[in-house]
Amino acid sequence: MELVLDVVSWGFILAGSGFCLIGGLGLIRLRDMYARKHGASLIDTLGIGLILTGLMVQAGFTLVTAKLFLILVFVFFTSPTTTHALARAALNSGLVPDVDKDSPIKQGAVPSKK
Amino acid sequence: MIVDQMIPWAIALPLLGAVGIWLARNHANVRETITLVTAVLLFIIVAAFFDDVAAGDRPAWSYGEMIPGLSIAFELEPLGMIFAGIASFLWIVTTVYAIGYMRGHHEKNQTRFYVCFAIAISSAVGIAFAGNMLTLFIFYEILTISTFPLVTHSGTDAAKRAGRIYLGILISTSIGLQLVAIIWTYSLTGTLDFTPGGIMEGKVQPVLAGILLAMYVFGIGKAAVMPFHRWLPAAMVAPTPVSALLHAVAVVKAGVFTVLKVSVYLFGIDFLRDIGAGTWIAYMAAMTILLASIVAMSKDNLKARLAYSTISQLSYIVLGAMMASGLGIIGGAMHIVMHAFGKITLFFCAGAIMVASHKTEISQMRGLGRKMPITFFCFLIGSLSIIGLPPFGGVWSKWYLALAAAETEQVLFVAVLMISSLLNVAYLIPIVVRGFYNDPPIENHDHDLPVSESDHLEPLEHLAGDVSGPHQWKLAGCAEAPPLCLVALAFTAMGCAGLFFYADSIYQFVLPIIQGGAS
Amino acid sequence: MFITAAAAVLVTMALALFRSLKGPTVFDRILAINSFGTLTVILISVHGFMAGRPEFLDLALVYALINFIGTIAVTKFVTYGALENTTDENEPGDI
Amino acid sequence: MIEAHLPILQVIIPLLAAPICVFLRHPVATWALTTVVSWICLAISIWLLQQVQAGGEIIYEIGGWAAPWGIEYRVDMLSAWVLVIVTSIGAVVMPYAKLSAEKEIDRDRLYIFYTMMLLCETGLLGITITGDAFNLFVFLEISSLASYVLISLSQDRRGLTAAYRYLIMGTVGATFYIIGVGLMYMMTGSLNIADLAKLIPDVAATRTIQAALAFLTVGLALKLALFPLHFWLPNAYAFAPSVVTVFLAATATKVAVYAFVRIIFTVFGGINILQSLQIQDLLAALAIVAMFAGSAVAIYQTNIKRMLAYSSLAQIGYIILGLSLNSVGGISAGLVHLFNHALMKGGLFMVMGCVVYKIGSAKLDDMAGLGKRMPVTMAAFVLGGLSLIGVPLTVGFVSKWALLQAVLDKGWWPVALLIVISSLLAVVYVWRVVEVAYFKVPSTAAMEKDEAPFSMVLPTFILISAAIYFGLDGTTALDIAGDAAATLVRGLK
Amino acid sequence: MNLGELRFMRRKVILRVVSKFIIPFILLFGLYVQWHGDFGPGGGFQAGVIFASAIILYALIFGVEQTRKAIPAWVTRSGLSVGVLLYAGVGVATLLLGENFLNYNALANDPVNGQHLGILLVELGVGITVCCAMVTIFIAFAGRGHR
Amino acid sequence: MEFSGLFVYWIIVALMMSGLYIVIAQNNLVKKIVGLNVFQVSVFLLYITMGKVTGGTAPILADNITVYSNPLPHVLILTAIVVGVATTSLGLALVVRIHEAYGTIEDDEILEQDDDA
Amino acid sequence: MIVFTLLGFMCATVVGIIRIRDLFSVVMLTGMFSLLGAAIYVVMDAVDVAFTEAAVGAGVSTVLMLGTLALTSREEKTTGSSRAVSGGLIALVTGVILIYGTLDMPSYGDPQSPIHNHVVPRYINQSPNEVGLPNVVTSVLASYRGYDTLGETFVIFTAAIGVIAIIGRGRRRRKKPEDQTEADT
Amino acid sequence: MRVIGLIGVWYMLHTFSLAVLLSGVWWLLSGYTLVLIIGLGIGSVILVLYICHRMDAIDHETHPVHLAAGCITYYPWLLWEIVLANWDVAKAILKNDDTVRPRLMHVKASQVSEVGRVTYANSITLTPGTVTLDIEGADLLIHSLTQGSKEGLETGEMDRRVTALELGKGGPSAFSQPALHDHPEDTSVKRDSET
Ligand code: NA
Ligand code: NA
Repeated sequence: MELVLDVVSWGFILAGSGFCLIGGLGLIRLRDMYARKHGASLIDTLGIGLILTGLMVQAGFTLVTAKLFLILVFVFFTSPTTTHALARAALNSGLVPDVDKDSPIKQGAVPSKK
Repeated sequence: MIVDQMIPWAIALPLLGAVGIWLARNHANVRETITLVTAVLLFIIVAAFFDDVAAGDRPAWSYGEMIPGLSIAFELEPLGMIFAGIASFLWIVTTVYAIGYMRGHHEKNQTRFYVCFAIAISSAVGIAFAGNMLTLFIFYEILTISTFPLVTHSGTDAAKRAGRIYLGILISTSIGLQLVAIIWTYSLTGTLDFTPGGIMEGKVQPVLAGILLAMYVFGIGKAAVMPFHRWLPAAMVAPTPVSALLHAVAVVKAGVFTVLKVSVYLFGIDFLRDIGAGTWIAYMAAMTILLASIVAMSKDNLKARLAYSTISQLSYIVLGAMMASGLGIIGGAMHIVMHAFGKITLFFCAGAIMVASHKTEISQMRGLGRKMPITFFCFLIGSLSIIGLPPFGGVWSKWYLALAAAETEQVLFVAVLMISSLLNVAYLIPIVVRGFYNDPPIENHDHDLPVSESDHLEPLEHLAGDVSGPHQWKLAGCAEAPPLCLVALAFTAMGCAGLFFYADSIYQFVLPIIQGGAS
Repeated sequence: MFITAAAAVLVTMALALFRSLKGPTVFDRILAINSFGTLTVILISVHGFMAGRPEFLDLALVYALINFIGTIAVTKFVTYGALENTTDENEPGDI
Repeated sequence: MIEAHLPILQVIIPLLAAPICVFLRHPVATWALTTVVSWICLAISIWLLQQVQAGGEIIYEIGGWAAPWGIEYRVDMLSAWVLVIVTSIGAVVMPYAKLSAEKEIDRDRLYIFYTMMLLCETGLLGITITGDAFNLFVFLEISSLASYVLISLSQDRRGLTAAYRYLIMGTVGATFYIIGVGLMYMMTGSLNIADLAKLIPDVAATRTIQAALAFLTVGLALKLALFPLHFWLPNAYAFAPSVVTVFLAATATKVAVYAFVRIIFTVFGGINILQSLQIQDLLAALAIVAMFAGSAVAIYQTNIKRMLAYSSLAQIGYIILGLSLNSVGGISAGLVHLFNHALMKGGLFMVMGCVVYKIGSAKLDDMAGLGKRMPVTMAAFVLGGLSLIGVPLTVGFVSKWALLQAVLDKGWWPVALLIVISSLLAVVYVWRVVEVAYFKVPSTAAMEKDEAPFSMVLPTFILISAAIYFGLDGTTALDIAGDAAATLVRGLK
Repeated sequence: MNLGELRFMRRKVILRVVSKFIIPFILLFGLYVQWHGDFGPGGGFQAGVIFASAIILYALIFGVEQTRKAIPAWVTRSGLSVGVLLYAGVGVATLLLGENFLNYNALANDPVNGQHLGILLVELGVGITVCCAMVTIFIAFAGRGHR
Repeated sequence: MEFSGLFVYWIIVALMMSGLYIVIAQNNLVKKIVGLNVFQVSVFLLYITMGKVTGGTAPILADNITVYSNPLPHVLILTAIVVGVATTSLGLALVVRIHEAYGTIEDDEILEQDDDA
Repeated sequence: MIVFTLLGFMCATVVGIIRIRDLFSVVMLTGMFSLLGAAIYVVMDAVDVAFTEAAVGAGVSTVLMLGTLALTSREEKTTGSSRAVSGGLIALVTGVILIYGTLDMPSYGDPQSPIHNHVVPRYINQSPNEVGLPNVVTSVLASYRGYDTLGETFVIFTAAIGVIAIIGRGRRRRKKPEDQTEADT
Repeated sequence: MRVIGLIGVWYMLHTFSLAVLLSGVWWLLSGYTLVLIIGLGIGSVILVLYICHRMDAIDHETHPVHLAAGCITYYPWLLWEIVLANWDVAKAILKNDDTVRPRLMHVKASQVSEVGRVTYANSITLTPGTVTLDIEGADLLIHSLTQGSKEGLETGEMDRRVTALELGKGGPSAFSQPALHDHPEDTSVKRDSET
């Protein structure tokens, strides 16, 4: 039983670590701030989600798990909020998204608010 | 002892007088009466001490311990008595003169003048009675500061500049040299008490003692040894009674008195002689005597000439102290008295000339003697006393100084004294001669007088002179200064003559200190 | 296992740090720092398990909280240049 | 019963009064409370001094935990002495503060002003009385923060920058101090000053302890404004509200000096650190430069508060010079000057407070004719100035005399000469004021007598008279300082 | 609430909804940290800051005036003093009970209980003061107005 | 001498000095306060580093744990952090007022204005 | 290892703080610096400190700095480096003295060092009996050294009152007179 | 009267929901069963409720009790979507070729209430590959990273599900008020912002 739990948590944690790394890579690689946001999303969602889940599996039914759960809930609530706030702020301050040519809304069409 | 308890009162009395003067600031007559009464009372107190001191007593009084081992202490001894006597006596005379002068001259801030004068006298008495060097130093500084408002009395820019020089030199020498010497002395000997025979012997290396002595002598800026003499001519901007105070009553006398006191009671004559430290300072003094006389000759301004004369005369006393012989000390002490009377007479005369005729330059004084015969006659007496001719007091002090030089086999100094007397003749006598024998220039001086109206004439002012017109007291075709001025200067001129006969009393009075030193 | 996770998180942190220093815009930095905060939360949680005392997770919660408030504050600022609300008609609007 | 708790009451009474002031808010009420508290503090400190004189060191274990586990208060001659200095200045300043503060500080911030005064005094008392090196830091910060605020209450915008610079430098100093404490702690495991004094000698040779000493010295030198770490001080004193300047100038740097003495002589006393590391010469050199630089710059100031501030730098030089002599005489000279300078500089700044109250300026040019207009106040200035110069019969003379004797005992006679010459510089800057006040005719015709209010003149004269009284009777202060110095130095031997 | 402010609030929908939801939990978390400082990390100071940060978040989103309506100035100002007075008051109480300042043993018959009570109270004092201080300071900055 | 055991301290010293450098060298008043923060955080690190015991855990007592890190530096630094934030807030408040009074928060520009005055 | 990595991050952050001119970014990096510090505290077992540093250094301080920037200016002006040399020298000298001081320090984590053996054993061994709390930090903070904490509370009290004194009365736009008291926080 | 009564009832309900949630969280955080701690916990919850009441923070937006039931089905679905989106974006980042095709687009939100739209917008943001940049009324401005994420959004599956959640499949749909029901000025404001 313990072994199974260990393997499961291993899996979660490894996968989570992987998503973190890829997200980090996205932060570096992607072309502009709006695109990089999606990389950050990886960390905020599955990165933290999987690792904390792995830890929960380790901790079993204890207070620790409860707190890990609360952290997860908190992050799931706040992360999109901050992401959205940041995006709006960027847009408002006139940072134009670098978009593909077949984008439904073209770069120039975005109303620059400043 | 009752005498002991009187000492602080002697110092406090002028201060109380100052308070009284200030309280009476709106009533000129009351104010000046208070000044006079205080002056007289002070002289009585000081005179009361004379017998005790002459009898060999050394009344003393001290206040607590300011710092462990140091207190404010007073002790009466002959040198101090002489200085205190001079100061308190001449205060009376100067006050009489000042009333005439200040009113005649319509000076402003007269209350401040009398207050500061009283404080200065108090500190002079403090200096005279000081029982240790620190006490002396304190009163020395008070004297400096209290005379500053007097020097800058007129409040003009020139007066302020002069005041700055006055204060700058006196304070910086006193703190920069004298105080350092005091501190050094204390740290070497552990005491600052004035002790017959000195406190240094056996405690201070001769070389060090030489340096210390120099620090004292030059640190006592009031003695005006060159190169720290500039303050004295600068201070001539002050009103004449102030000049009297500076040159005769208190300030310069405090300086040379301190030099004597340091030599006798801190170093001790014998110790000074043994280490021979005074010699080069004596040379400085000799040089000052000659140089100052020469400079005096070149001055056309009467007060400036007198100022340089004072510088020269002061160095007689310093020379007397530095020769480290008993006779030198006696000569110095005596010269304090003699010069005081002589010089005060000269300044009173200069002031009288200024009040009566508004002349300050010697070259303008042709024939003035004919209009002001009394003044010029007294000027002559003062000059003769300063020169050192009989039958005036000045002869004795020079005599003892010359004897001291001879005794210590310093013939050069004898020569210096003689040359300087000739120079005195050269710069003083022509003034009188010019006054009496040359024709007066044709000039009406009435129009350039400041005309100021006075709403009321108080009784004393009649005595002081007619304030609404030229400030002359017309008497038998002459145009003399106000009577109070004349009275004063005549009185001091008589003093010059009288002292010729009292020199021996002074000698006897001072003798114990050198005998004490010899023992 | 925890070490692997910690290492991965540290590497990712390095990447985020790089982005936060490189910019180029202030929003890139905010974004990177926000991610950095999230990564710190993970690191703290993992470290508790590594050290054998996982019960101090309150800390991670605080980090998450501060990360949130800090980012809100900074975005608000960059947009308005003021902490205080502005209600001018021509203000740019929401964040 | 109350006697047993005096040490803590000394600090917590003003400490408790501070939040109560925030509740009261009414300017007069807060002023009254502050004044009463300052008097109580004075009473307690005198009581403590007597207790120490009678029965030696007093130890008070806070929380009932014995040192080094808990924090203790420890009152010996030295700390009792400094407590008396601080509280007596406080007791005189608070009555004075009412009108001066009303004039110079916005009415709705007066309660904050009094709160901060209380906190500042508390902090200074806490520094003085504590026996714990870290607790010292905490109270140092209370007093520092309060003084930043007090300075910033100024109506002159330069007060703001002065407060800011003070804040930066003060914090750097405090941080240096905790670095030093940390290094000592690392090598000994203790924070208690008495305990450290026992433990340090064993590790004295280590480089860590040497570095600790360096940091402590620099940190505290910043706080006490020793040249060349003084640059925050002149503007802070010049542009703060007058009463703040009075209080800070008379107490804050003094307490910083106290802390310095505690660390150098009590903690490091056992290894005679001054000699073994040649800090002595360095300190003496800095002190002498401070003496001259401070006085020389003071001469050129046109703002008299600023002039007095520069003069303080010079006076701090005297104090540090005394301490650097590392002898009973030198230390007691330094300590006695601590007291004397508090009296005279407090009095002088109070005079400036009166002047600002009346003419709204501290500029030299505006002071023309003040000798006539405010004769009593300006008389106080003259007396204080004489004391600053070191004229006999004033406290300034007593401490300079003691210092000179200590210097000459060391055989440093050129230094003695320098001390005297630097006093001459003091003559110059004091004289400039006297001349303008008494001998210059003001441009405006306001020559009628217009004296500052009694409630301001009286405290001014209390301090100035004290400066004269203790100048006439220097023995009392010298004895106490000598005792304190002896206890400090006994640690060395 | 005037029309302009209302519109402003309407526009930051997401923030408004999310923060309104989260703030109660931050407040509760702050109180939790306050009371559990004896057992784990945390205590009065941390609690005060966290509690204050919830209020700061509220102020960031809803503005200073709105915040001051919810938490008036007099509350924070008194809280500042109440906290320190509570702390020092515990010390005074121990003095009056005949022990040294802050010796909590005096607060109960059993020393350990006394310590417990004392620590609980002083931590509360710290929490109150710190929270009020943080809110006060933040609002002083935020209320200073626009550039 | 074990340099490996001291390496941590050296990095911390480097951080401290960077903070100090910012305080002295930077011209902007806010940045100076930033520097102060960096300086202080690094000093806190120094203390906390001292308190670490190899193999120890947080000083919150639990059964079956024997080695704890040193709690005293933690206590001290808790206090120091509070002092730090207090100083920071006061400093920033002053910066705000200075900006209102001078229109700038650059040290040299303020000095210029003061010299002119 | 984690410690060193995090310290490395801190160094990189400091470089950013020194070089970047945009003050918003600088402030955020400062927050990150604090957060990193806090992370190190956790790794070094100082959980209470980490808690506080995270909330204060990374949280409140950052927000206040941002607030200041909002009220002042966001860009640091480019200025000559007149004080860069002196600042560098002072920092260097200080650093050299400190490094010199570290040479005799006990190694990192050494349980034998005096700091762990003089005062602290009593806290760890006796506090359960004397104070009765599991969190030794709380025991020391609130009881053994409770007086420091009282002082600390007064420090923050002083700061708050001070901030009211300095910027308390809001210079706010659109402020109605009757609201003035409110602005006086 | 009836409306007020209804609002009162809803307020009670929201408060109750918050109280329960808070108590639960306290329990999760604390875990201590000491009487003192539990007492303090109750006190804390009451204090928080009071402050929230003063802050006006207890309403249908923050405590959408009416949506509770719908959540049970919606969130697992969303979680799965997130996993898929993560995978998609991760691939894109690793390949770093034309799969990364950032686009901007508008999406219409069909939800009636603000909460509904917020839920929708946040769900979009939470799934990697799409970010809500702006909400203007029912109009969402979206930034998407890859072709997949764009198409995923264009199916409208998420919009439908959120609307369904809002309309309360199994929830008390009758009471799902329009946004800011209790502020009559709201409509004008809304119009204003849309123009
Ligand atoms: Na705690
Ligand atoms: Na997303």
